[in-house]
Amino acid sequence: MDSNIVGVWIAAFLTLGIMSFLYKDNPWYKFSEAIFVGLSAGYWFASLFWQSLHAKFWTNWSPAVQSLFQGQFDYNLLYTGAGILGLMMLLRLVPPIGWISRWPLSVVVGGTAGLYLINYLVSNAIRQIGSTIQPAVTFPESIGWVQSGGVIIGNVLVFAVLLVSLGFILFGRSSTIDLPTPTKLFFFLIALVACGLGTFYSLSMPLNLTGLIIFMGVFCGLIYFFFSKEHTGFFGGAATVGTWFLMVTFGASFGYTVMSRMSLLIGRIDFLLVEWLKVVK
Amino acid sequence: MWRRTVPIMITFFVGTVLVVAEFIPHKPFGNLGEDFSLYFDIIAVFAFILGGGNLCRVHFSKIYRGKTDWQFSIVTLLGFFVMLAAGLFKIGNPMGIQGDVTAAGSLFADLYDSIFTPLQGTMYALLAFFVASASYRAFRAKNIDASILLIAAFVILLGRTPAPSLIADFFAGAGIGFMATAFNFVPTLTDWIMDVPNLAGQRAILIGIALGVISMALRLILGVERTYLGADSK
Amino acid sequence: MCGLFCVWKMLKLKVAIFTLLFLLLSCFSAVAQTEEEISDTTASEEPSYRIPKLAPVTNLEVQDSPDDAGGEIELTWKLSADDTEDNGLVSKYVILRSQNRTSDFHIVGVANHQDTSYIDKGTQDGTEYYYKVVTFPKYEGEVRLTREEIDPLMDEFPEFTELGIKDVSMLAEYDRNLAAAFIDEILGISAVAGPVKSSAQWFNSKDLDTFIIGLVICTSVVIFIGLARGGRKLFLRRIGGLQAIENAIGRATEMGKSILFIPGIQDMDDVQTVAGITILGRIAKTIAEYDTKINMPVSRSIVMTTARETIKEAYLSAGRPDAYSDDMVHYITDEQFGYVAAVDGIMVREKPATCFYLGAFFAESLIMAETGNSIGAIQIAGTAMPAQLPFFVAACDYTLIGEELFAASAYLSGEPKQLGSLKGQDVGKVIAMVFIIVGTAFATLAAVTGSETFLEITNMIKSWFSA
Amino acid sequence: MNFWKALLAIDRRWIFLFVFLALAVPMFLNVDFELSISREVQGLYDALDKLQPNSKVLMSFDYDPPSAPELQPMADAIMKYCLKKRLRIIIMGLWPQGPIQANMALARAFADKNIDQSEYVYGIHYVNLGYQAGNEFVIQRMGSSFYDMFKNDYAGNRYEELPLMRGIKNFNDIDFSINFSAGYPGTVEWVQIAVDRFHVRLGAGNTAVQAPQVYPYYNSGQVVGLAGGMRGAAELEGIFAYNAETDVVYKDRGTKYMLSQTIAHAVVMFFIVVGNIAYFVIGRKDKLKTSK
Repeated sequence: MDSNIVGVWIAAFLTLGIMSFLYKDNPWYKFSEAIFVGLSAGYWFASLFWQSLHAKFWTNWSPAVQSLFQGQFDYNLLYTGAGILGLMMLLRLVPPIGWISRWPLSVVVGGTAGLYLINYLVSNAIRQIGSTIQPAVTFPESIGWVQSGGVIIGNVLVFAVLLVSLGFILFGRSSTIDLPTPTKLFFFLIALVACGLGTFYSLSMPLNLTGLIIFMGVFCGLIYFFFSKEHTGFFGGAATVGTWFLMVTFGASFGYTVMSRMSLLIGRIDFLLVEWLKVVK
Repeated sequence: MWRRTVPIMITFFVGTVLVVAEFIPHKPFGNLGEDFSLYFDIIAVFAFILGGGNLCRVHFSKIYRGKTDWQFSIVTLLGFFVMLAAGLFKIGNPMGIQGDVTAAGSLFADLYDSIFTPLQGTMYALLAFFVASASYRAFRAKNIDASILLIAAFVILLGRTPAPSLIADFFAGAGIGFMATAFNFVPTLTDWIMDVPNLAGQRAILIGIALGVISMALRLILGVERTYLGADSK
Repeated sequence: MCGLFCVWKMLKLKVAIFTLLFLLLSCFSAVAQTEEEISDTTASEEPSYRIPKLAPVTNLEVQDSPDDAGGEIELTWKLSADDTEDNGLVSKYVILRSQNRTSDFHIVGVANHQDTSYIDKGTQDGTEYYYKVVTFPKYEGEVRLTREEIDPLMDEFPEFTELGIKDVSMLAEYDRNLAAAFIDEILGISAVAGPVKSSAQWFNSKDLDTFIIGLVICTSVVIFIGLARGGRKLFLRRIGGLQAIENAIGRATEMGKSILFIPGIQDMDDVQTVAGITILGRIAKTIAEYDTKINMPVSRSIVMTTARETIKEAYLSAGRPDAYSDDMVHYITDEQFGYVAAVDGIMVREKPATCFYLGAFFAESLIMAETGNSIGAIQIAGTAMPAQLPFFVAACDYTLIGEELFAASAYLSGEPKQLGSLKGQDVGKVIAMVFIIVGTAFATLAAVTGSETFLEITNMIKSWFSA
Repeated sequence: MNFWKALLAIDRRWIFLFVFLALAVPMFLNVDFELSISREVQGLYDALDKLQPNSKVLMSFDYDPPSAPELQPMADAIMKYCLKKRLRIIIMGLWPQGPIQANMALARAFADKNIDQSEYVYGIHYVNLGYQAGNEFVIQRMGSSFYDMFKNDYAGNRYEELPLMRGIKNFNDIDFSINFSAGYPGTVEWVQIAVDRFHVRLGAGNTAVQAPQVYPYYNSGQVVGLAGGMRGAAELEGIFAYNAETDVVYKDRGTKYMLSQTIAHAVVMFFIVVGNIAYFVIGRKDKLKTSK
């Protein structure tokens, strides 16, 4: 029990030490930082030693070596390779042959490159392309009031985004589309009427345009990342729309995160008030 | 040759084999990815001796030369060696040297719980403050991009709390129906932003990243990119 | 005309026959029902529970799992007639396996009701196996056995660990000889299927689509690298953040302050760290030329050694090997937040003029970027961690977003081969866009017109991208 | 210096102070909320609700204490529900601290008066397999054999001595799996390997940071249900407590913390609004100046 109380006081002392950094750098923080760095380095090494070197290397490798002496080949003997590579890494401490450490490094980098190539191809590229392929427009048979309200708002937003994007592409500062202004206006008017009709239609009939906007976002976003072409003309307009989508993404993710960041601090304040000071039940 | 060509050949060989292995279920290719990860973990433990050695060297020299704040270097080294000893020798472990290194009751676990955890948690919790100061500074309607960032963030911030329904109730009570309806839509709008434009943006980023990774990986495998190998001469 | 009449007549005859059959069947079922009722009443008098016998599964087929590393056999079947979507009588299917056709069947697994397939992942390659599937009923009675009673039973019949307390209770109520329940045909037992052997394959044919798509993208990258190497001039636009890198280094030089470089908190087995290190190689060269100080705290030992090599090389090629020192790169700790605590300390004490964050970042991104901001440093970030991008965008002066991080080192190198790979990347983007456009177009057409053909085309395209 | 300019250049330490107060002061209060249950959380509930008793549920605790304020309430709510529903629970962790968090959730569940601890036997009704290093490769290996990855459980019992585990070879024997994730390795890896390769049905509890990344997977059906952040936790507590065959609607930590969180949120929003007002006021003044 007593040791527990001591533990809580130590924890509180260090918690406040780190928090004091918010005011300014000070010895209390420096102390907390110093102990954190040292302790955690020790923690990681000890954990790695037991959980990787011992549990994964030694326990597999040493029986394999023993059975080799008895004349049997064990698949685990291949761990010898890992051990050798690890030792090669350490040759860095012997400057004349330090360059040998590049070999294990090449294994690491080569393996990383190979694995990431495949994993990102499958999980990020192929799968994301696949799930983007969906109807731009759907006509849901029936939807509830709130949901349809959401869809209508969504549609109006879609139309608004479409119009603004088009306007930007046609008249924006970076636009270099070479058309006479009346022609541009004509196109814009057509779009305006179409969007108006669409809005009107979506009021009377369920019409789901989420597919369209996802398509637009992915498409314009990809154009933004395009390296081979200057961002001018139609391309520039699309890239700009792409940045807007990225901005929405960043804004949304940021906003979504604020909450969890607050909860981290709630955890610490909870500790200070409930466990340490015991002023709140 | 041994210093430069061989490493490049190794990279090429390992990279290619791992890519190809993905398509071969047959032994020993099927598990090659995992095996690589195991290999890496083991190499990393050996490499730690370099890192840990560097840590000690830096702090010892700080103390030796009496640089500013050398006192704190003592604390760092003390923390490092105490934790290392507690972990490597499993001091106070209820099951002795056979027990799990993190077993409850050991000195290692006690140090972890009373020192490591609060430090880690508090450092992480500082984000609550920084996220507030960052949003105060960054979310200003300076231009179109910043305004979009601001609006999206603000709507999500609002929609993630029960506030909209409370405000809607207030407006409904005050008899301003359309405002009540508007605020009732905020959660729907939040979901819409998360599900539609956010999703689209994420996808564009993900696809872009994938292509970037593929091209980077190929540059590494083919030896076009060899910066990481360092100097040609000694 | 006559032909039509004949058909009409025949149809009529068929209808008549079917009606007759139907009537007959309903009579039978009525009789069957009364019988069941009688048996039910007798059952209630007897202490032992009567397990309802359910229709077995049909069309049981077994085959070696395709595209695997061996050790797997795939079973498929048609649902038992008693297994209906709602209120079905079946609770699960028990899979039995043996090495001979007639006896020695043991439980190898359990599939849920409504499942029509199971993969037995415990087979020995090359051994012949026979399978049957037992339809297992729901138990509506009381669970009389306790865990203490069941445990010895399970020791006796280890296979029953697959079954829950309820199931074993039911079998136990019927007969203490549990294993007999599976042999005595009390339960609906399917026909035996087999023999079948498992084996490993050399190519995963399911991944063929992935293979082809990957091959196309990789080939285009390789082709463009080749073209560029051959001296073809390739146009690439400038990325905003890259000019900023140069300026930021210049600024640090003017102010006589140091540059802080953070390569993320992951090890070299993350390709983002590798990307960060390659950018470091280019930046370090400029730094060496300007004779600015660089400070690089790292959180991984392998990153430390790699970064040292990289910087050393940069100083060499800038012609200033004497200015290099190993102390430029120093290890702190593997621990994420311990590292951040130290980096924050370095920032407020050394006040670097420029901070680079290039690599894989997690929650620490904003802690560092905000501290960096408070000391007035120019900050340039780059990461492919989608979750951290918003924070860097908010707190840093420039951010290389996702793909740009990987492209940056190629850009900065200025080598034609490296730039060529970026072109290849763009080909990948074009491919992605084309498929998205075509796929969306067909999907939309399918949705608007309701046409089956369009739907099929859409599904086909989607299937290529469903690896 | 005028008021608005001072406001724009406000020392960020003032913001820090406000945030701290906003979080700390409501801790002393006690207020109830009513929350609408989102689609994702409902999906998680439905998936668990459909399971037969004795179904095997795999819970992976992939987080550590810093993320506990968000994820622990979720784990608590789901743990209680699963025990009440008499599902078999298999616990594991890809993060070293995960299994310890799991034991906390178990302890809290057994402290509930509706759950009689004597009815549940370790090894039969629930098992804690402990932590296994290796990130996504652990998942990969579990696809062929759980035993390969977990020769012993957290307490050191051998795998084959655990009656619950005797019948479990790999993901085929798992009816549902839930992953509480605070980062890497976490839900993304579970989706990429367990769902995509081994067809596991997966539900996830995520920190608010993780949630946006998991959304695409939810939309493509790779994740059947999802709870994100403190609000997700509060929703989970609400829906699981309400539906768990007891009439008690209990307000637990997740719901209690939400108040603090909401007010801190309001402070952040207040500063954003004030910052923008100040920006515009000054912007206009500057324009007026230049026009003169």
